[in-house]
Amino acid sequence: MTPDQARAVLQEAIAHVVPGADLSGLAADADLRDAFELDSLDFVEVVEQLSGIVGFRIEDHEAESLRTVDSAARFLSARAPAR
Amino acid sequence: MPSLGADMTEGTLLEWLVKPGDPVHRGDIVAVVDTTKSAVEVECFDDGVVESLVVEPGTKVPVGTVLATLEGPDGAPAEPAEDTGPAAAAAPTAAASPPPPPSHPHHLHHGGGPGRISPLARRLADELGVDLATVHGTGLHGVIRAEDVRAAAEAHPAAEAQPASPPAVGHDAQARALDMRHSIAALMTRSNTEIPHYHLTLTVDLHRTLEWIRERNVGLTMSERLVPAAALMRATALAATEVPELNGHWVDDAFRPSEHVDLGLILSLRTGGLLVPRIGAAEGLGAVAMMARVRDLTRRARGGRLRGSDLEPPSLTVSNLGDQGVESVAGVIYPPQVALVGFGAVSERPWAVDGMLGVRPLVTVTLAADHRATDGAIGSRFLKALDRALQDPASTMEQTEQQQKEQ
Amino acid sequence: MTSTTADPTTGAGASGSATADPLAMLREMLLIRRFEEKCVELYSATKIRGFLHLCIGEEATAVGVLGALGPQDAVVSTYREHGHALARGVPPAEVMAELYGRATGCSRGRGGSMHLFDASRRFFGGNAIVGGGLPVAVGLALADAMRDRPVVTAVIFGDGAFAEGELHESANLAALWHLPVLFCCENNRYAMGTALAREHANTDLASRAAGYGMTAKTVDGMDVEAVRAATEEAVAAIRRGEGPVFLELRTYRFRAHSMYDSDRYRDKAEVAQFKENDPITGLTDRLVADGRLAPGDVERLEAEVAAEVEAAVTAAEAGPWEPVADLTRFVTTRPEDAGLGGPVRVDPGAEEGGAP
Amino acid sequence: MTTTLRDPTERATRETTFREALREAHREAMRRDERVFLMGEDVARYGGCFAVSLGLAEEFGEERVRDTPLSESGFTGAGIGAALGGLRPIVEIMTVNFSLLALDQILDNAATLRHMSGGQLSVPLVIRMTTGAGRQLAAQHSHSLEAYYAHIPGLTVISPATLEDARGMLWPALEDPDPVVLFEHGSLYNLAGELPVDPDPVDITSAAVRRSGTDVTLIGYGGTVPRALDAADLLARRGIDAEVVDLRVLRPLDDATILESVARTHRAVVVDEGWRSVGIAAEVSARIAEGALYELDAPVERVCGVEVPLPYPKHLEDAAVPQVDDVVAAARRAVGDDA
Repeated sequence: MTPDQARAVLQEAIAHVVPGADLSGLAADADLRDAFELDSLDFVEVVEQLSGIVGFRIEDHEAESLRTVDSAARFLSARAPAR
Repeated sequence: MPSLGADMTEGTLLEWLVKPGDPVHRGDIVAVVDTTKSAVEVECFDDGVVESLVVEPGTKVPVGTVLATLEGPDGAPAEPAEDTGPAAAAAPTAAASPPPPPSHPHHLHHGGGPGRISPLARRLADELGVDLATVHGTGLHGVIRAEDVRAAAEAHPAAEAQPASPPAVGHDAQARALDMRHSIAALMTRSNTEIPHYHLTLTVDLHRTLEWIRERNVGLTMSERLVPAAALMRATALAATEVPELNGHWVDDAFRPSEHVDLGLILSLRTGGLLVPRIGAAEGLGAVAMMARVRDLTRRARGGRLRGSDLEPPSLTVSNLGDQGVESVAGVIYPPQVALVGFGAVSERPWAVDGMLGVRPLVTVTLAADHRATDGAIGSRFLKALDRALQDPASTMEQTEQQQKEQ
Repeated sequence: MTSTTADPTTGAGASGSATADPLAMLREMLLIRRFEEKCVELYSATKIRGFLHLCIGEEATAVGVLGALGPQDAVVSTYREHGHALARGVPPAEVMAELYGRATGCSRGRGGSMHLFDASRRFFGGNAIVGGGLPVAVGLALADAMRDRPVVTAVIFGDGAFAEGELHESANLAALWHLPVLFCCENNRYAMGTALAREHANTDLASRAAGYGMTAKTVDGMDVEAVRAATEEAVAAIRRGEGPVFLELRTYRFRAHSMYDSDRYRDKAEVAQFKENDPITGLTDRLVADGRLAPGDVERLEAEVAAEVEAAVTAAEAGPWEPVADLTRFVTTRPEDAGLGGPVRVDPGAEEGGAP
Repeated sequence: MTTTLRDPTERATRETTFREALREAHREAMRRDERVFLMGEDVARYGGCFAVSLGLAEEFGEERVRDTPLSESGFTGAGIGAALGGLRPIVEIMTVNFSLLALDQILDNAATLRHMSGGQLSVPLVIRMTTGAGRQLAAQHSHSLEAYYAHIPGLTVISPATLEDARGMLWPALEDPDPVVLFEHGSLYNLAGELPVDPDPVDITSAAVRRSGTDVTLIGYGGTVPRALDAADLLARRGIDAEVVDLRVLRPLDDATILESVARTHRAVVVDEGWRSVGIAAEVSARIAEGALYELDAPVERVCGVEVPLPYPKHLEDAAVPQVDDVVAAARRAVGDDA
């Protein structure tokens, strides 16, 4: 998965929880929880959506890697090399 | 039109999910209704076949209006419609037949009670832009009268600043947000006016609970996975069972304990405002079940698909605002409840353990309680119970066998 | 007080009438008869609705009584009053229009067959409560008596009304106060379908009226000349201040009580027998016999009367309906009851309550 | 010659009673208009069952103050005929219960002749009758049947409750070209007070506010007006400011006065000695619901006669008709005073 693909996947997952959310224009190191006012429930929801899209389980400790656009893209492209 | 909350007086039918001829069963979702608070799914309380849809989508009607009629399952006698609302669940037969002729018709209209509003009060509320759902009735048996509306209008002059209150087109998002703002304003004003609050704070070490969650999550699917909030709510429900003096309602100058712990969960909406749907009989839910309910509720609340039963009055409310990073939440009680539990952020802080300074994940729990109903000693007992539950997650967080049986 | 009985079989009353024109009376009776027969036809054609009580067979009482009254006198009648109204001079076109329910009717169409009124002719209805007109007649006479007016109020009612309390209250009041009331009881032997002997313990109505202390007579109501003569005599006595008079006019209705009935309550033979004593043929025969009626006179009268009835029908057909917007007019004189026509003004100085 | 200047606002008054005021009204009417006469049972030599016409026969003669036989239908109908004949009769019927014997005449003739004749006839008749309980006259002399008459198109129905109206209503009733039924509540005949020697004319078209108030409107007529006023006094001690509306005219009802008052006070208590079902109070309540629903801050209260033929014993009779305490209780319910 390319970083662009990862971004697109992330966008899809977040938009599911926050209708109309738009990742473009968001700083690469911005905290997603702050940017989209995700509480813990929202965040697990995003993780769950993400997991459903990419097709693999994301563990608790891995979810920490999803805090920013950058780290999430890195995590996703690392875990899902091809799509 | 079901009453989707004790203070609801009218609603706008948004959408029918059934059509004439459709068979329906008790518990089916048959329509979506807009209250001033949110879009709510209307459940059917009888089995039968939809005979006719009486109210058109987009129509605002008072609570009690027949929305649709059902034929009995055998197609024979026209049986009650789904206008009977949650009350019908408790007393379906009463809802199904006309009320018996009162022996004293003279007094029939003094039955009063929540939701009764004088015509003048209704008119004034419209003129002054007051949301009647938030007005406390002081007439006989709680009837809302003109002076109650005037008092409410004075209590939140912001509403008065909009004298030409826009027609409450319920499904108009802006109008709804404004309505909701008014509701919250009036309710919180009422709370602070009526309820002598006291606040008690306790900081709790969560390291055992978080450890337990981490381990538990390994065995759970993605969609079952726990967050700390589920454990905090589980602990709250257990504490409320242990200290029932905080679980219930203050009505007519007396505390009425609730049979179950109906846990209200404050959800802030992205469009602004709050919803407080509840998790009924939460004392019977282990952390995993609690999590599933929280997740379902949150999802439906944000999707505008709450049900009538979600909006029945809680017996105790939890605010988990700490999720957003604040350290402590000293809340305002939702009348007629007598307590609210606020959780601050779970954060790693220095903590003395066995004479040594360590770093532990801590949460600050703040109990807001109604001094009319309880004194600080009881509040203190509640916080202690909550703490105990969080220190021994292995034995407290799972459903007991008894609870499993009851499920 | 006295009660005298004329023998119905002997024809004209002994006294005769000084002023009556028998030809005019014959014409009047013919007009009523043909008018009523036309009503049967129009009712069957649904032009006329509601109850319709015809006086075929009873024309002599109408013509005999009303012909003896002056224009200043008052008349209070019953629901079988087409003949009375016509004999009082209410134009046939106005009566017919009333039966049609048209605004050109004598009660603006609001009354119908049972409620014919003509205030200008002091014809006070058209009362369909049996006996209900009797106290009103007493009051009209009381007003005349209190104002010393030489006026007679004739109240016409049937043998059925004699069983009503209002008859007895009114007879007593009129006699007690010595009022100028002429009680004209058209005894046609049936109160609707109940025969006289089945409704009265004592069927001699005149003698019972006499018991109230007034002059009472029985008259052959099938003989118009006898009725006319008896009425003239009674009216004269009343005008002389001798108090009320009661005339029992023995008559018979040839047709049903209302438009149609099964006639189960009387023998066909009885009806046939009374038809032998038809007041119109009776008078015609007498007039022909004594040369007062020339050959061709009857045909001429019939043609005139037929034309008059046809003209009445034509006029009624052409009459306008009262607009529904005027529905509540004439309830009171209050503006809200006066309808579109605006408040009905009443001249406080009017001599009578009637004709505002 | 000296002239004494008098304050023009100062009016000569005299002590009188409801009964005397009615009598004075008859006297004035018969003096003003020779067409006016009174008839009824025992109005002349006896002086009237309730002594309203006492002395009038001596003054005006037995032609114009005319005793009748006990023939309610007969003499009421005669009144109708006399009105048709150009007179202005006043018919007195002893009690409203007896008037039922004349109901045919009142309904089928007096109220109906104008319409049935297409506007040709006018019945300028006044029928007076006594109504109401309070004198232990039991079940055939005590009822309040005003609603029977107020139901009938073609009639005007009036009900004096004050000395002014007892004195003033008869003349405009006689001037009315249509029949007027005037109800005299039996408990009012002895009502005493001051009346101007030269009283002002009154109308027979409007209701009157007898006491102004802001919290609740007490609506009564005839015999219930003094009770409503007494109730208002008691309510004032509780801090409840009651307005009292005297209907005065039961047909046609003066909707405007009723509705305007309710719009001021937002609460209404209708007091009616008549039976609760299908009565005057029911009609007034319905009109408030039709015309002032959105002014109401509480359900309309009715204080009515209990649905029972009136019993003879005092305690039962009292229990059967609205009392001051009943009115107070209803008003307190209306304002939510449950202390």
